[in-house]
Amino acid sequence: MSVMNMIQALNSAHDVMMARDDNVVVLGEDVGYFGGVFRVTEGLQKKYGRARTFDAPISEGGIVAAAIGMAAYGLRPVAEIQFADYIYPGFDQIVSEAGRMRYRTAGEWYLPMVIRTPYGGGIFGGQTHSQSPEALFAHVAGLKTVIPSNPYDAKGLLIAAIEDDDPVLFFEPKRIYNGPFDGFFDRPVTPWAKHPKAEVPDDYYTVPLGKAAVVREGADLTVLAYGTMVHVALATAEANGIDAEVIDLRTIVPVDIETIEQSVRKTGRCVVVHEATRTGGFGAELAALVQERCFYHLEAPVQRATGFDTPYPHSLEWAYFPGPIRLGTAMQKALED
Amino acid sequence: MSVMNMIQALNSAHDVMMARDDNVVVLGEDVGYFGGVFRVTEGLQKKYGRARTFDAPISEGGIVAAAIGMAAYGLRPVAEIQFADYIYPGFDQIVSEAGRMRYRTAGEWYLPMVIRTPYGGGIFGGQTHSQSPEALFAHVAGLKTVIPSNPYDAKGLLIAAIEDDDPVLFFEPKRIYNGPFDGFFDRPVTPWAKHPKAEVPDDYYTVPLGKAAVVREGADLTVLAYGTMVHVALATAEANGIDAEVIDLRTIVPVDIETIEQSVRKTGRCVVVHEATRTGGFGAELAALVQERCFYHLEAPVQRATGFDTPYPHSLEWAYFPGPIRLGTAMQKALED
Amino acid sequence: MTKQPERPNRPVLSLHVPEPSARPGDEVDFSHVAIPPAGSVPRPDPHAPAAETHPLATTLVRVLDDAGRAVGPWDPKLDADTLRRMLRDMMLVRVYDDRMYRAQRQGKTSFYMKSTGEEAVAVAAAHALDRDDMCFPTYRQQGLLVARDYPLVEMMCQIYSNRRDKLKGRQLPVMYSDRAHGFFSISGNLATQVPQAVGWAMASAIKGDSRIAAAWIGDGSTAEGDFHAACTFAGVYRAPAVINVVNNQWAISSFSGIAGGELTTFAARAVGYGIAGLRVDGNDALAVYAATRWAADRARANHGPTLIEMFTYRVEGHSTSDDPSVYRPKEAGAKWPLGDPVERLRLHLVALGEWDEARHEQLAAEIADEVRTAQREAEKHGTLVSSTIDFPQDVRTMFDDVYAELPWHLREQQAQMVAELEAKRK
Amino acid sequence: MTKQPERPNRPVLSLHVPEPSARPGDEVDFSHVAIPPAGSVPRPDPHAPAAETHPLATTLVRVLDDAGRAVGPWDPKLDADTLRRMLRDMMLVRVYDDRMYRAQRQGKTSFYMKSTGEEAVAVAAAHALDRDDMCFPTYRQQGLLVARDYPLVEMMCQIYSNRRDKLKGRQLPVMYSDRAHGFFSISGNLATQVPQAVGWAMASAIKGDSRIAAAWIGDGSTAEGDFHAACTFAGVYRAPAVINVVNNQWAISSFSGIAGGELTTFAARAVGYGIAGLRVDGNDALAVYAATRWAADRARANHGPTLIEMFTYRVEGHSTSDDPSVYRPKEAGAKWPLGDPVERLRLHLVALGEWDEARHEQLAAEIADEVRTAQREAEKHGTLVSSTIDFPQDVRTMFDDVYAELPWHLREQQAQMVAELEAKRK
Ligand SMILES: Cc1ncc(C[n+]2csc(CCOP(=O)(O)OP(=O)(O)O)c2C)c(N)n1
Ligand SMILES: Cc1ncc(C[n+]2csc(CCOP(=O)(O)OP(=O)(O)O)c2C)c(N)n1
Ligand SMILES: [Mg+2]
Ligand SMILES: [Mg+2]
Repeated sequence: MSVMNMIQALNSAHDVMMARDDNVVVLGEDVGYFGGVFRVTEGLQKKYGRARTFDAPISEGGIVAAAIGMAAYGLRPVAEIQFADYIYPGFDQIVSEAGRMRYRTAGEWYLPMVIRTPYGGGIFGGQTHSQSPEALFAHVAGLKTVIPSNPYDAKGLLIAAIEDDDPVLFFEPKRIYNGPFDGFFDRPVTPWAKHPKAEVPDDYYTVPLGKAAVVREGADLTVLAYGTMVHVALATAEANGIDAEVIDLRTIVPVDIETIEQSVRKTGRCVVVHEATRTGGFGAELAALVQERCFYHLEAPVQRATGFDTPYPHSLEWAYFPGPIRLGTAMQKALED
Repeated sequence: MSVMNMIQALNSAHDVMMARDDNVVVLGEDVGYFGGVFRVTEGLQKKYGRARTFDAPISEGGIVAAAIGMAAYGLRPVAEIQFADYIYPGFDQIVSEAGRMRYRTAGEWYLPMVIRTPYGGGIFGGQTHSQSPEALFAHVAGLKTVIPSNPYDAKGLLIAAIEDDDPVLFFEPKRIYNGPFDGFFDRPVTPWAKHPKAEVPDDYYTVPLGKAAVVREGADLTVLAYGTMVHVALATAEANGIDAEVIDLRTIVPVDIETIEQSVRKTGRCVVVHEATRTGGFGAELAALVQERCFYHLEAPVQRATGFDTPYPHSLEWAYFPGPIRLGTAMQKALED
Repeated sequence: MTKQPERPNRPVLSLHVPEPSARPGDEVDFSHVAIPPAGSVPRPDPHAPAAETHPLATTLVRVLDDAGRAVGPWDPKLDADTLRRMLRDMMLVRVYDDRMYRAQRQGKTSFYMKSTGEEAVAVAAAHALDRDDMCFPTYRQQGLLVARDYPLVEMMCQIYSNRRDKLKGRQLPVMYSDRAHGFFSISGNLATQVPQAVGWAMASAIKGDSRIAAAWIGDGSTAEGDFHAACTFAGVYRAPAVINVVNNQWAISSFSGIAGGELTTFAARAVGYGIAGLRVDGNDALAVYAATRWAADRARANHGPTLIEMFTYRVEGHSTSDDPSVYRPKEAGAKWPLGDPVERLRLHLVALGEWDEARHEQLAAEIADEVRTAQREAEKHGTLVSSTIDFPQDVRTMFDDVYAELPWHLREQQAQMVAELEAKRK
Repeated sequence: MTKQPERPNRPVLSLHVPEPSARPGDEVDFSHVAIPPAGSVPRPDPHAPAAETHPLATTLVRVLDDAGRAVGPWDPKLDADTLRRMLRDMMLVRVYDDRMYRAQRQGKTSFYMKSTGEEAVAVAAAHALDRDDMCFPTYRQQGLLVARDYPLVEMMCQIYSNRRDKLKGRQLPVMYSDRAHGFFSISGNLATQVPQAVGWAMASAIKGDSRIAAAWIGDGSTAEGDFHAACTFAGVYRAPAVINVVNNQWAISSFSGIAGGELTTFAARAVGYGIAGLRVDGNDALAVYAATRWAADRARANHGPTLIEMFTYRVEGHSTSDDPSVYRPKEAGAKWPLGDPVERLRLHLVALGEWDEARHEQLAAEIADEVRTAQREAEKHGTLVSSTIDFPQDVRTMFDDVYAELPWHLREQQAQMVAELEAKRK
């Protein structure tokens, strides 16, 4: 056991898996000697050699395609896309190729590969260092999409993703790399060290894909969250004295429908929250699922607290970000209606 | 007035606009001398010259980027992507650039451009000639997304899209290029000539973006549809003797929320239908919106009838396609629940 | 649009849009095609620096002369058995193409694509590569499968999407996949396979394996960003890969000028990346063989990738959905000055004294028979028409292989579909 | 993974991963950099076929020699006023960079990127282009704005995302945009601007205009598919465009070998596309000017695009988020053998007798003053810190310009946000 922040936990996941399985290789822009712009791959090249951790040309399409070829060969590549905002040049390879290879070959070729990428706002990164494009991948059959919210899960989920035999999109909420952020941007931030989920085993363990975690039990309302928003949800519930059940989805495809249904059946009210733009976000799918499956338990419409339908603005970040006021309002609405 | 199928109507829209405005130019793979693989641009090169209608290299990214540059210059480019399944190499330019240019320049640059592309299944096109990726664009702020369902609307909407000062994704349901298809694949298909919406004015007119059409009035149930599914919805209502109100959305972003709300408030029941895969499809957004805004009028959960969450299979097309049985079941469910 | 500023001293610009040398109604015109004599092009050492190959990127490696003799330094000096086998494979591909094309016309399947005139590009390459090198083809390299003895019946069952189709009817006809024959799944999305091939080759290098990857891409498709990624990654990491640009001069209705072919050759792209590049007469099976072998040897020696332009001509339409007479003269295919690869190899064997009219006819008859038999066998398992009506594939398989395991939502959707089919049967 | 087959006769492959010549702790090593003497490279006619430029793609166009003399056929023979103006612009850029870098360090904004050592690449190009040619820059061509007299205060207000920022605080600092100064909106997404520039140039040609487009892209970013699209489209349609690859030899922590720079030059990409290509000493303002002018003349004459590699060195870190001493020797920037562009131009003016120590110091003082005054003025309108706290931009503008008109859902969201801010104030 060590106390780790998310970067350290993710680094440890790489390290553990590269030591266990020499088919695990790491590629991406600046991931080699430098160890990645967020230092998630630090030390790996030194330890495992240049042929197993190396810098890639600035071509997200090429990075994903090369990873596909490597996975088809039999390796387990872990590709880093430097920011999720830059994943789109690789979109065709992810959607048309990675997502469909097993299906179109009737299982003859499959692709055990992970695409890791920091996502989300809260760091004054402006339009191109703040986006949350997870919904674009959730719509594509054949892909799994995972989003951790703390160091313990980050390591365990990443190991599970590397061991998974299907392509996994692994979105890392960069705002909470160094400490949980609860959305109160004007208060000091606590480091991970003070959080129980920063206690991370040094060795191998997994957190299973497709399983949500109930991170706060409550009776009045269910909040469905992932990534940074898990912390915002917890803080908002506290701040507003709401007896909310907060569910950290951890995997959005396949989503843990049982845990969701169980909770909403109990509380009868539901709020979904994400940073991504509202229209067509994953919150729409969650709201659709909840009303389809728990309609007669619902006492109020499912509310969505989300990023606005604009590009991510730089200086107006705190007016844009779905923080405690936006989520609190949605929770109140779900309770009052 | 002439009787036109959708191809002719779309061709006529190009013709009318190229004649009216010499800033309108057309580019895309095979659109020039040949007139496009579906012949939508037939005759335009001959009439308006090679500098205004020309073949493009097989680079959807380049096609979109060139169109962006042209639109920034002041032209009104209409770019054809040969099949919607091939739009992904242009995804970054569409999402990161076209969708954000007006915003990131505070209006200094804006992009009057249209990206036309045939989409949808029903033609035994297999995985890469059948997809319906509209939801991926609906999630992106700054883009408009339009989908016609008949020749009259196709021409009027395309003209409106060309005149619009924002980038418009224009998805053409290729299954109904030559005649309306109601989903009964084992019955003979009627040509457009027998359909009232095949009466198309030869000259300029527009169908406004952002306005839905109530194509069938009904009291018991609201069906939200677009593209080919409009015809499937009408046929399914008839076949099942359901007094359904069928709404042809025509534009999915911005969606005509008033028409939707009005109808659902009246009927108290709602089914959404699309060909795209279910999870994270635009149907999720519609279901989320309807339950948010009409919750207390809803007598049953909003049902979704959609493509399955698999890649589009070639020979099993008619088991995959959301036809009258799938939609009929959803309608029954919405009525019974 | 803002008005253009007045700039009286400046010349007026105009857009250049490339046009092919002849359109329907025009005389076929191949006068712009420069054809150096067979045997005239030097052969660098496969271990030479890439730059030594660059003069070869703008000429044409040719081995077979007009009399059917193999001449010059690129002559691979193959034994007669190999030559006869290559001839047989090419002839078989052509017959197979004809039969399947006809099957589509008969409504037995939805789609077909021929490789007429381009048989050497695939067949000779397959013979030059090791049997376990991995091929990343496009839809016009059926010759690879034939040369590697993939059963015809399997190929046809894929074309028919029938009960025996190993791809479970999921893929458009011609989108074969067979791992055991080193034939990577064909994608409908152009160019995607090329950087994948490079990734596969990188993996082979990472693991200290000795197998290499070979990829094929059409002239038109080189415009995709994926082609650039492939060349960049292959060069940077010296990936053991052979990247073949099959320049058949057309991309559906667009001639190669629309992909940049007016400006330079496709092999010249290699110069831009600083990797080895060769331009080869793709209708000359010996030249294709020799160049492929050269590139494979180079890759195996850790000298990295080679880009080979296989210069050929698409004799027929793009696919069953295409009618080329709408955009080029009808006789274009027949008049291609570099001839027919099957005929040229036959002539060579005859010139060697290793072949004659009688043996040729016998082989043709055997092949016709083999294909006919295979077709009969394949059709026993159904064709697309019948598949469509009674869903002979177990439709529940539609949900398999999306993931390794069926998640809850696919399980639910599967049940929903089964219920629908039951409703339909009633 | 399936076990590798036994292949005893085959050599073992290995992956090559490029490494720079020196890492932290190593001696700086630029011995691999070939530097031909100034004036030694011929100058083809701008109307010559592209191929005539290709030998220039692997050498280096240089005008200024070590003594500060302008020599050889590329000497643009500029008058002293222009030279002094270019010197002033470059000096101003450097001072501006220093101030804004410091402002970021002082917490007045979130981010900054310097162009130290690369000032000539932007400034000299701006002087060689017509004032109404359209520039499609990356984030390191602030020199274009300075050379075109864009107000410093405007630039700074963008850096501060303050009340006066014309981009309404929406863009990351340095992502300027100004249509009136022919400066296209900078994108955070690398390489996207290059094919857009080509599209703009095509539009200019379509309309019979005479304006051309110029684009800039980093060495690392050439690996993106967009770069390939740009070169392909530009070549095919002979677009009047100048594509500048600014090879400063680093892409964050990755040296240019990771983008293919070990294999050949970036200018050599032009050979692959069959378009004109030049490789230029980017620290030599006269060479930059001359090459840009040559390419512009060529484009205006409808001869199509030119790819110019501006060979330079990124003297400082990638951005305020970067510490280059982690991945390269600290002294690398100072030891770049092609020197400092400002110093070289200064020396040239002195050599011409058109400049001296006193004037230089006076100019430096004036510039320092101008920048300081502008900064004081800009800060009156706020800095990012203060913006963050009291949202001085009218926050409702957040919803403007997503579309030409506000659709219902954005109107609702706007109202929601206003309500939130009211709640927050309470
Ligand atoms: C990404 C993508 N864009 C467009 C298409 C449609 N398309 C299919 S084949 C083809 C032409 C390809 O030409 P070429 O690469 O020269 O190959 P050839 O058919 O000549 O063998 C096109 C445009 C596609 N399949 N994929
Ligand atoms: C599509 C995309 N991928 C990755 C990044 C992250 N990124 C920003 S700058 C940079 C390095 C660019 O290097 P180069 O093109 O050489 O330009 P330079 O910074 O040297 O001027 C990277 C990888 C990005 N902005 N966009
Ligand atoms: Mg071709
Ligand atoms: Mg650089």
